Amino acid sequence: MQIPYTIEERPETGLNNSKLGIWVFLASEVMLFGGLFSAYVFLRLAAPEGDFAYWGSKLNVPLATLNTLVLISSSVTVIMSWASLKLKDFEKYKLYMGLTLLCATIFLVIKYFEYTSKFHHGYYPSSSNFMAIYFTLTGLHGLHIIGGMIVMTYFWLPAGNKLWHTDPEHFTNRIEIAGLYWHFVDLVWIFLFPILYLL
Amino acid sequence: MSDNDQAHIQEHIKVYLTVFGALAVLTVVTVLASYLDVSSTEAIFLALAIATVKASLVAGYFMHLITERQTIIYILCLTFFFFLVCMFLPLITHTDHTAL
Amino acid sequence: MLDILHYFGLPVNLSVQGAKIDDVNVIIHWLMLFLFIGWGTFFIVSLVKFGASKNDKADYAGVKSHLSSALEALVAVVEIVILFGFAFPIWAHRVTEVPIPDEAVHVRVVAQQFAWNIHYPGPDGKFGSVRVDLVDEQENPIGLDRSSENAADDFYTVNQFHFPVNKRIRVDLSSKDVIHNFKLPELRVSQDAIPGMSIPVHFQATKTSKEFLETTIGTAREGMGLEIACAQLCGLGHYRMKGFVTIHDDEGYQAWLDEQAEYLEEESGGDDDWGDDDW
Amino acid sequence: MSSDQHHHEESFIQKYIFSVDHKTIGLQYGITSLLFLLFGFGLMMVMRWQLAYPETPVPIVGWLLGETGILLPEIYNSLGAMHGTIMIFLGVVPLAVGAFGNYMVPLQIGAPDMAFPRLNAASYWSYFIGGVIMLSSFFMPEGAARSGWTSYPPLSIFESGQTIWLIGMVFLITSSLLGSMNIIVTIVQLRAPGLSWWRLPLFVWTQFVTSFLLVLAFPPLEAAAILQLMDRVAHTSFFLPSGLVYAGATVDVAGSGSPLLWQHLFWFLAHPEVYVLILPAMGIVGEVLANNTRKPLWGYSSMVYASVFLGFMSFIVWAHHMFLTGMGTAMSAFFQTTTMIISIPSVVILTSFFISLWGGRIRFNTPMLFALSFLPMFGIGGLTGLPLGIGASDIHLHDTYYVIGHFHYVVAPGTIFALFAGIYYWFPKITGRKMSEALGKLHFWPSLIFMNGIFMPMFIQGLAGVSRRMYDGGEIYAHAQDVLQWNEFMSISAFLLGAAQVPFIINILISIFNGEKADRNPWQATTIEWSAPSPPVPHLNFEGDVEVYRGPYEYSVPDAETDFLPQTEK
Ligand code: HEA
Ligand code: HEA
Ligand code: CUA
Ligand SMILES: [Cu+2]
Repeated sequence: MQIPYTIEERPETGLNNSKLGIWVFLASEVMLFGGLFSAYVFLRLAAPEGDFAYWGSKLNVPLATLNTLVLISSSVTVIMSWASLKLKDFEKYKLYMGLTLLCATIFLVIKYFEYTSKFHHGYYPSSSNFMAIYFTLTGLHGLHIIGGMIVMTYFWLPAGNKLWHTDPEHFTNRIEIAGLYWHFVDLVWIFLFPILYLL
Repeated sequence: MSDNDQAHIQEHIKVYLTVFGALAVLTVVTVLASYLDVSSTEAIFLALAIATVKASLVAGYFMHLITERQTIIYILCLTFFFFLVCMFLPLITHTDHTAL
Repeated sequence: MLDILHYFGLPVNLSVQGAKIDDVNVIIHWLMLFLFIGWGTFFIVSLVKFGASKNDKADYAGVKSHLSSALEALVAVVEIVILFGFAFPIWAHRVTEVPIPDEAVHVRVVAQQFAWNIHYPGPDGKFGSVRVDLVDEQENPIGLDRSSENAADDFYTVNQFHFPVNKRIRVDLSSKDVIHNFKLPELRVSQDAIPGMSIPVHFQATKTSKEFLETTIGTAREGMGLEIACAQLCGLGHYRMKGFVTIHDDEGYQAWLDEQAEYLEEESGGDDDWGDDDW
Repeated sequence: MSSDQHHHEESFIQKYIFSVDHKTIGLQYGITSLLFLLFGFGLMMVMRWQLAYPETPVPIVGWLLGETGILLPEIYNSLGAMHGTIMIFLGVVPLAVGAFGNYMVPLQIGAPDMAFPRLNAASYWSYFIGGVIMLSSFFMPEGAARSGWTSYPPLSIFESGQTIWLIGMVFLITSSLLGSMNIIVTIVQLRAPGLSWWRLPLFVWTQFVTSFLLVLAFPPLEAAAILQLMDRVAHTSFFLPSGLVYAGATVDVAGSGSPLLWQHLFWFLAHPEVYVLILPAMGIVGEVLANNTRKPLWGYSSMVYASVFLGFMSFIVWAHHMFLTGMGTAMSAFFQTTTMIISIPSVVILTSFFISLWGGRIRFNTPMLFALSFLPMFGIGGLTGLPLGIGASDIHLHDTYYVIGHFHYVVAPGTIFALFAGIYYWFPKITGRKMSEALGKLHFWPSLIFMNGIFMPMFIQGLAGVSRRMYDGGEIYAHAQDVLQWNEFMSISAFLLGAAQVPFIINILISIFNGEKADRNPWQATTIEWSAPSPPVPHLNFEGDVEVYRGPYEYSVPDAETDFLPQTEK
């Protein structure tokens, strides 16, 4: 079985299948977070005056700022890893991919500290609607991070990057797709950060 | 891959690093702006404006949307429209319900 | 012509605004019937005329006229007329012309699994306050705070809704637990009762229960009065969440109010401590 | 292409269970969803017994319901919620999109498979797991969900069984997302050379629009399901306002949430979802109609535009399910208007179908009978949507049996009939054998009659104001007395409808092994799937390269030798 346009582009659209596929997937992700953001706005409008700001002030802005920077860096490293493959520099790829995974891990560790400190102070999702949406949104975002990490770890490990040696273009393509997903996760955080921590 | 392509990628890498710088700066700016003494509507507007700029940078350069194919742009426009509809949902409820 | 739907189950209408609702309903059903018969005739004729046994060569081009576009446009026009001529005005009347309490008989209805609590303001026409923490399913289902201002003469009934004919009635609807729907089928009233919200509905009856009952003689529902139905799934007792409606003439309503005031007097011994447990 | 060595080595498991061939996956989808349909129907027959003969022991399956054999109100609610859920999410959508979409789209566009075969298998297995979870909820101590398929909070937060329902839904949503992404990419990328957009069969177009609806409308429901799960498991209060008193006790949550939020997010999906149910059905009807009138579909391009427009509009009408939640004038006017607008493309499509009949040489075989009866049945269902879409008349009709009648006309004698048409029509392609015409007609006529026997009286009950989801069918209400006698009539029709499915099941079983052999194009059809062998080559579909020379419905072309010109023949 040979499915056309898995690697090469269909002339009419200028796209290969997985490129289109990931964008359609991201479109659905936009709607997923759209639903959640919409819930956020809904609850914020329904909440008693100042309620969201009050609870929001309990979050740790410096840590979150740090996390934002970490995540942005991981976006850069992931794209650098793809660019390295384009330049046929596999060692650089390994390095940048490793850095990406490192950033992702740091992000999660910081998140872990944030969560435990909240629990420690007795703040749970049930404490208020703000806390509920905070934990839900960041939790779901965290799951997206973990999902991305699993995929990228696979491509980082020898088992996953065997493909590089047989079909470099296909492999580069996969990294590009994984990267697109990863940027999206970053992009979601770019909105989560101000609406949860700063407003 | 031709030399031309190589140069091309090198070019790209420069762009990526610039964008990275811009994102980092904007992150700091949002945080600082949140300490400004402005009304809450202004604060919301400001924070979302900066976030939108950052998101556009990520989408435009990291995700290559500015040079992406039409098919994808169409799909995203459609999605964005429905995203707006989704955001419209709390607003209509709060402005036009007989009892809330 | 206009009462065609009554042959298909629609009950008599007992309210002023119900007449308008029935009008739209009937008009739109005529439109539907018209379309169905029109298209249906075409359908049957095509099937009969162009069966393989009758017609042995299909026509590649088919129908050339574009009459159908005109018909489609016509459907759109009728819909617009119905929207602007009927639907919007009726809705506007429904949600924006809610009578202020002084102009109408004003009651609060608090739905719960599986009963309707109807809170009357008493002779002063003003409601006392209610508090969630005072709710006691046996003794104070609506959590009325007897010590609050205006509360002394308030009374409530469970599943017994009485109101006068030919007067505007305003019901403020809410719910204690889940979503219910306050439905008076013969008055064409239906409104969700949503916890956390207080939604006003208003109507004006044109017949008393007695007059209505006379019209049912000889039908399957002879002797059965009017009722509040619950039209939103609210749990296992949803199907039996039924209230009883009595529409009085003016004297009858006054007499009923007096009677309630008397009960209140007896039950509470004139005291203000209704909300207390020692009752 | 070196596929030959490939599939010789496949083990049984690779070939039939974890296959990545779109045809096998399509069949898996088809069989599973048909079984679910049958099961969902079974639930409804139990409920219909209770509606006809309240509180009498249920025959045959009564022993499952406890000692007395009487259906209890809480079980009635469970069965109702599960009937709705199973029919829609586990029955019709997987059959229409999962089975027909999967099997026929690649064939109709001349592709060897779906764009992502492994994702395709993942989609099926996610559906399967979701189905198992839903079914298992019947055996859980908490029982199955009982707040209706709409799961309105606060009820759904308090009632038991809902958690499993939500988890099951997350799997089903994931499955649909994977499946529809795949269909979109397949249609955009894998069309055979020469197959331009305007040469696509109507069925492919409708699948395309449907997939967009699924991809963009399902995620908000997934979001809502996650929030509801949080409400149930982590005791948040997204959907719970302050000051609730449930079963005599104040509810101890943070409060200030809103039940309306759920309704918005739910209907944001669920309205597009109803077009997910109807669009593929329309596509199938289009295929069968063109084939059996032996002439091109009239107004093909306007039907395509209408489907696209329908899909687009379906995102902005959702609140017509919420007219009675206390909506103001502006919002209600907006949604009434969009609802009326969305009825126009349906009228356009239906009208084009009718006009397509004119001048044809109509063959009345079983698929055609089902497709033809789809038209008036969908017509009744669609037309009765109009009074519901007008806020004023909806005041009286909301949540009555009128609504039940409305949507069953579109989904049961509408969509289900179209799906039956599809099964009879494509069976020869899938198995290489035709289904029996005699048994087919024995299936069709009683089904048509009894469907109407069930659903027509619902309009009468609804106009009388009888609420839906009534355990006793409204017996205790005075206003239901005049129309109560219909309950028994409807139930008996439902049982007879059940009996009418027996010839169908027999027909399938017999025809697989003993049906009349069919060659690759038994209906003398034009679309591409008929140029593949029956059944198509595993993993390849076509024997050689496919090239497309013309539009999809070139029947009875003047001066042509045959009355059909296949798309793939020069
Ligand atoms: C496939 C499914 C499907 C389809 C296609 C539709 C189509 C439509 N629906 Fe329906 N609807 C449902 C499934 C569907 N619906 C379901 C499941 C519910 C209930 C959910 C629940 O509460 O549980 C519902 C509920 C529902 C409501 C809410 C009612 C209430 O709860 O109070 C409303 C209100 O506006 C509505 C309107 C419409 C309209 C205007 C259309 C229009 O798109 C219809 C347009 C079609 C036409 C106008 C017909 C055109 C045909 C002709 C002109 C030819 C006729 C002639 C002959 C046949 C001879 N629907
Ligand atoms: C796609 C959706 C769909 C379909 C097809 C059906 C089909 C049917 N429905 Fe259902 N129904 C709903 C969706 C659907 N329903 C929903 C969403 C609700 C609301 C639930 C709620 O309140 O929350 C509802 C509610 C509902 C009620 C109201 C209950 C109440 O309010 O209390 C009733 C009452 O009669 C009913 C009856 C029927 C009947 C008799 C059929 C029949 O038409 C069934 C016909 C079925 C078949 C003909 C099966 C065909 C399959 C085979 C023959 C399989 C063969 C198998 C093999 C070959 C392996 N349905
Ligand atoms: Cu209360 Cu149903
Ligand atoms: Cu709808």
